[in-house]
Amino acid sequence: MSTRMTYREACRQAIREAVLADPRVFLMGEDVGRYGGCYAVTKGLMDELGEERIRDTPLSESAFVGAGIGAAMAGMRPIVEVMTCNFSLLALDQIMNNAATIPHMSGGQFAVPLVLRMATGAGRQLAAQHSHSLEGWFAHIPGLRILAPATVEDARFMLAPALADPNPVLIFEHVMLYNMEGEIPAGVEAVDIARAAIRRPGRDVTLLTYGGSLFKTLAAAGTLAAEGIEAEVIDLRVLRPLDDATIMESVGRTRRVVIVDEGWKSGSLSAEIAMRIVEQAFFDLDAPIRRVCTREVPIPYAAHLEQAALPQADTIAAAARALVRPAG
Amino acid sequence: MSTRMTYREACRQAIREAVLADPRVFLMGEDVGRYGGCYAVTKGLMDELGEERIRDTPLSESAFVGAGIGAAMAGMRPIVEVMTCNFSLLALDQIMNNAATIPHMSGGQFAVPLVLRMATGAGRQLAAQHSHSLEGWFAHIPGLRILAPATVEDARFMLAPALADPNPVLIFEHVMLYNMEGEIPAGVEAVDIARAAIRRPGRDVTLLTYGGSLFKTLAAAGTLAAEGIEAEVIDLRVLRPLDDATIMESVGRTRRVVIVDEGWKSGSLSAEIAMRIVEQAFFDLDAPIRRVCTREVPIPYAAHLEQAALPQADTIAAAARALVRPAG
Amino acid sequence: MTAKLHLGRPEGLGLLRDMLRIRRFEAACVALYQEEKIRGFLHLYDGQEAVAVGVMRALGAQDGVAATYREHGHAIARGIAMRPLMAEMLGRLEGCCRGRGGSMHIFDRATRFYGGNAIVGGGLPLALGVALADRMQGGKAVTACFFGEGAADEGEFHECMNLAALWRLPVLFVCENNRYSMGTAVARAEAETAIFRKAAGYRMSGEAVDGMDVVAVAVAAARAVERIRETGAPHLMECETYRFRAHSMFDAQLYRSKDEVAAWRERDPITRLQSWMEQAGHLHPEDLARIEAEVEAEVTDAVAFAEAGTLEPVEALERFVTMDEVPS
Amino acid sequence: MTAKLHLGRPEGLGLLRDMLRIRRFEAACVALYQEEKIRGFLHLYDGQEAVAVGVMRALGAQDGVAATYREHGHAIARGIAMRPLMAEMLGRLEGCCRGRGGSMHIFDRATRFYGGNAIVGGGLPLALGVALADRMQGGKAVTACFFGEGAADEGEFHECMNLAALWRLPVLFVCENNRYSMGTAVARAEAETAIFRKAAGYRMSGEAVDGMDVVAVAVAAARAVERIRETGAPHLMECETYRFRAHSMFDAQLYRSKDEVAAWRERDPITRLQSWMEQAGHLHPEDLARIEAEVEAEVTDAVAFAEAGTLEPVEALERFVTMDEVPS
Ligand SMILES: Cc1ncc(C[n+]2csc(CCOP(=O)(O)OP(=O)(O)O)c2C)c(N)n1
Ligand SMILES: Cc1ncc(C[n+]2csc(CCOP(=O)(O)OP(=O)(O)O)c2C)c(N)n1
Ligand SMILES: [Mg+2]
Ligand SMILES: [Mg+2]
Repeated sequence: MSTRMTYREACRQAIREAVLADPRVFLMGEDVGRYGGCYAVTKGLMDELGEERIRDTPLSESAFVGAGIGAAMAGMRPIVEVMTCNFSLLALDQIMNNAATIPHMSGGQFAVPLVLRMATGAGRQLAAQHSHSLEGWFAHIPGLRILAPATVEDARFMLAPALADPNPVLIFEHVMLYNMEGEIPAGVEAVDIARAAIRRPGRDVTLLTYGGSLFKTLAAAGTLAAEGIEAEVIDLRVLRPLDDATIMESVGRTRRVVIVDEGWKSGSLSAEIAMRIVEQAFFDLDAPIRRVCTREVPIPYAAHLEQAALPQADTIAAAARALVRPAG
Repeated sequence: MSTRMTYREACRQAIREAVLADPRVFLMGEDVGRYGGCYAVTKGLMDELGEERIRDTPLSESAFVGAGIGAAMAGMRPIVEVMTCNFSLLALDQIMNNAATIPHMSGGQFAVPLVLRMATGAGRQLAAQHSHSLEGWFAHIPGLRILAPATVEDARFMLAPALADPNPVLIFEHVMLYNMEGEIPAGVEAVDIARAAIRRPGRDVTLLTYGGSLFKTLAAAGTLAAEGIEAEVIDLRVLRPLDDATIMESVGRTRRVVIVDEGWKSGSLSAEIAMRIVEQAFFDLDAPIRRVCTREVPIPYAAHLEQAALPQADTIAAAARALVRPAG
Repeated sequence: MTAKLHLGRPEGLGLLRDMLRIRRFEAACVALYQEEKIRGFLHLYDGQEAVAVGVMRALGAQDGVAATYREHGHAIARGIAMRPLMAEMLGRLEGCCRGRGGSMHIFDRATRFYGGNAIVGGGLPLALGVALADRMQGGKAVTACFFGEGAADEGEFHECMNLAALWRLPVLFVCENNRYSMGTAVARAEAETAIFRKAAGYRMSGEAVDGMDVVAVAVAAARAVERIRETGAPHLMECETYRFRAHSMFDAQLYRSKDEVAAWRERDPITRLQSWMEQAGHLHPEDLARIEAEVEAEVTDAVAFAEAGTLEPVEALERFVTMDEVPS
Repeated sequence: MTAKLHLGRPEGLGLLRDMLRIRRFEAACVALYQEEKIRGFLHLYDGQEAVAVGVMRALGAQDGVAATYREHGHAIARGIAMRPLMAEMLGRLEGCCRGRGGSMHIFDRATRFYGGNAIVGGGLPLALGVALADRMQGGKAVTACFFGEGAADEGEFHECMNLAALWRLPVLFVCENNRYSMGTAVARAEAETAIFRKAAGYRMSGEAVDGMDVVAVAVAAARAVERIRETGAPHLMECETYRFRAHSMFDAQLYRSKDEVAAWRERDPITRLQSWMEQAGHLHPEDLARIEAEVEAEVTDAVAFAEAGTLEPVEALERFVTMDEVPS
């Protein structure tokens, strides 16, 4: 029998399970304890697991992220929550200059088995400083693994392999997903954090996406299907290292690609994916690669402006349609 | 008569001129004053211009970059030096969440006419934490203008238009260029900070690059010329907003492109440029776009490893050669 | 109430009116939030009104203000009209930031209001910059910088306190210690819970003030501003206060007891001033009725104005991402 | 010399030897730098030897250490052998980090040496994490965290002091106040120049120690470590010291006078201990000759070892960017 739960509950169960399973695992972050998490993910966990293992931190992003790195180097398996990726900028020095470099720079003497969780994305009218989508940007940094769980299943089962990874893993949870409900099929108890997933098979065009844009892309694929266009929807899931094989295999079949990415267009992950397709599958392409990204603006508060800035099902469908059935 | 000087001296003259020309202009940063700048760019300026206008700061990157933003909002024209881009990570919150968003978010009430200078790049055996090339990564952020002066002329004349720009401008000076000498042709007193520059015309392949890689790319073009391959070398100069027109015009002529970028390959600016070419000039291409980037490693201290990690003239030439004269 | 001050009737009525204006404005915001006309985060100032009102009394038109995401109170007390404020809350083009900023990002050039800021601590460096600019431009302006006690955990607080003291920048730091940062009680986040004591570490003067007593705040602020204007040296004023409502509209308040809230409500700054004035014979029943009516009319008018407002055309989305000129 | 301590002959000889080992090791580094066999930045510890040597005496094998880019002294005093250290300086595969880290990035798992760190302040959060891990794993270890007085300007210092005090983490903070951060004298960077006084802002104990007196440092460190082990609470020890040489190899030292340097040289920790021991009859001329000869032999051997070392094959460049397992 499958289990139904929210994405939030899936995150919560994953953390609880991890802390119970391994005495080296603990969670720390702002308001993860008594408050229960700014998105209520960790509600109840401090009461159950104690203040040592579910640890409230002061507002000191650089210090507690760096402390997580040090603790990981010294034998623990910390899960550090940076409330949202918007605040991770305050910890970027620790992430890039310590977490991502120490294993290599120390000649392999130290690993940094750290998991950093953070909320990402726009859509809740939180305005420019609280609506960044930085996961694709972080994917530039060697040494990190970047995960973007889009389904309840991934939210539930990505944490365990992330903790088992000897390297720093950043998990970006899209704010619009926490309330979403989904099924976890019976028997599923693990997910692969190395591979992309085909969420809908198709033959006419490949739609590549991840995170909060997955459901918009699936909606677009539904619209296209009604028009007789069979779009294949790939959920990248792991943004670094990218699963090139799954991408190229699909492109080889459909010969057309639209990339959907909630990052600001210029320099977004979509560009890297396109470049890889050009490098690895140029002669497979029947048409230019298209992308649907966030407009290059600080995300505005007003709902109509915010929605206009973000990728939407109709703009995704239009981009795919134009590729498959070019005008003229 | 042309003038000969080093890149360092060009930077120095530009700052001196700017401070003398406008009472709203001042420079602040770590060790810019009494020490004379960590790369000796500002030597003597504090004695000449006074401590108010050439202002030493404590080691507080976030505070003094943010203070520069506030001062710019309140009528000044600050030049803030962040010693190297490696330390700019500590100020990223101020740069992304304040400098880049306030004009838009305030509905156009406030501009942030700030210039942020920083050294960038590898090649001096400074190891992983001191060898980042982050200019392409910063180019992801809407609201910023990103400049990469590669020539003595650009080092000399980009500062004035950057200060005249009502928006935050980041100037990345490559550490390997400070000692370089160059000519400033007689009569040249300004440069255009909106346009890329063709540094060597050619017809067979376009080599796109910027900053510290320009001279390696020119060297590669020289090698190729000896083999009968005429490479066009474009110095992007402005990394945000990119000068698409100059790029597409060249690609339209040569139909082949190699992008050279000292950023880590995945998610580097090279990917964005390639995507734009795919979007705007796909059918002009006779061959896949190639890129020569920094390997995806924290830059090692040992010289041979560091050099192996970076783009080099021979790897650039090989990439171009493979495009123009594919094997088989 | 502070015995020292002989509060006259007109001054008292003014303070009372301003606190009521904030309280009633926010009550209207709550109603509009429940109607889903205001969205995003909404952080109420309910309980803290004495701080903004008391401090703003000490400032003149030439002075600057930097605030947080809890800045409705600061904005109103600073003299921003309710109409553009409420229109901003509703995301209307007629809002002070064209509806782009919303509750957390009020900016107003006319009153030198350098913004709400949704990044904890993010406004402190801006305040320094404004103060520096003012001093370099030869004025005697003081910048008031508001922040919560949670912001005092952030590294930026430390950097800014040091820089302001070192450079003798005319900044009045106003720490609103409302005992909690989200759900984290001050003693669970700070090793030293008396924030004003931290000033000594920077050789800055610091003092604690009863932030529930508007007269005490006004007296302390007036004295501090006068001293800053005279000496140029900054000052830290900690206002002991309390927020009566949830942190934001998504907060179950699991971290504090109803009794605690009730006890603080006994010290409500509005009823306190009211009863003190009544006792002193400065407040007649008809005064209160008149003020309440006027305030209600003002709020009603602002809501009507906002509701009748228009939406910024989607075509203008990218306007002001970069500015064409520096506004003046 | 501290009168209180009755320094025995063996202890004294040990301290003297360790300081000499650092001094001579670094002298060899300078020579190798001039021969261009060592490159990059090289920050000498010359003058500060008493600090590392005195503090390390107080630590046991179970304790941890985090240091800065000026960490040759800490590494040697901690017991890392000169051979892999010198090989690291020369970028050799036989170096402790395979030649990847160089002078600024010494790591040594065996002695729990959590690294040199080239980002000012970057090591402080790591030290917290190590201390937290040790405590959670049930040990009684103490982590010594070394940093310069310039690092005390950075926000991370503040965040880490607070977090360590709040959580009672067993960290010995050792601030080496050598009066300058690069060319900036402490009074030009800090409003409060007595760093140990900053501890009070976190209810942490703090003390100043004569950092040119190895016995004073050793005594204070032993007392502090004992107390930390007992109570778990952290401690800040400020060591007043001086660097005799330039900040790094690129520094014209325009910011200080020859007289000032000469005056501090009078307090050279090595000659001071030497003459004190001579006076006390603990050091015979033949002792010194023997120690000098032994140290010289050790250094010569290390240089020969390093020069005979090999280079990591370029093919291994990407090894350890991500780890295959967590070393143990
Ligand atoms: C850098 C940063 N970290 C975390 C947050 C999330 N957050 C928003 S308000 C807040 C509490 C701040 O408390 P305090 O400074 O005391 O201000 P108060 O809300 O009590 O007015 C937190 C943690 C944020 N906005 N910015
Ligand atoms: C975050 C950061 N900013 C700037 C620098 C450049 N820098 C290297 S050492 C140094 C001076 C640090 O002074 P201090 O902490 O007193 O240590 P000392 O060098 O005196 O041992 C500076 C500014 C850096 N490495 N990291
Ligand atoms: Mg608070
Ligand atoms: Mg120093």
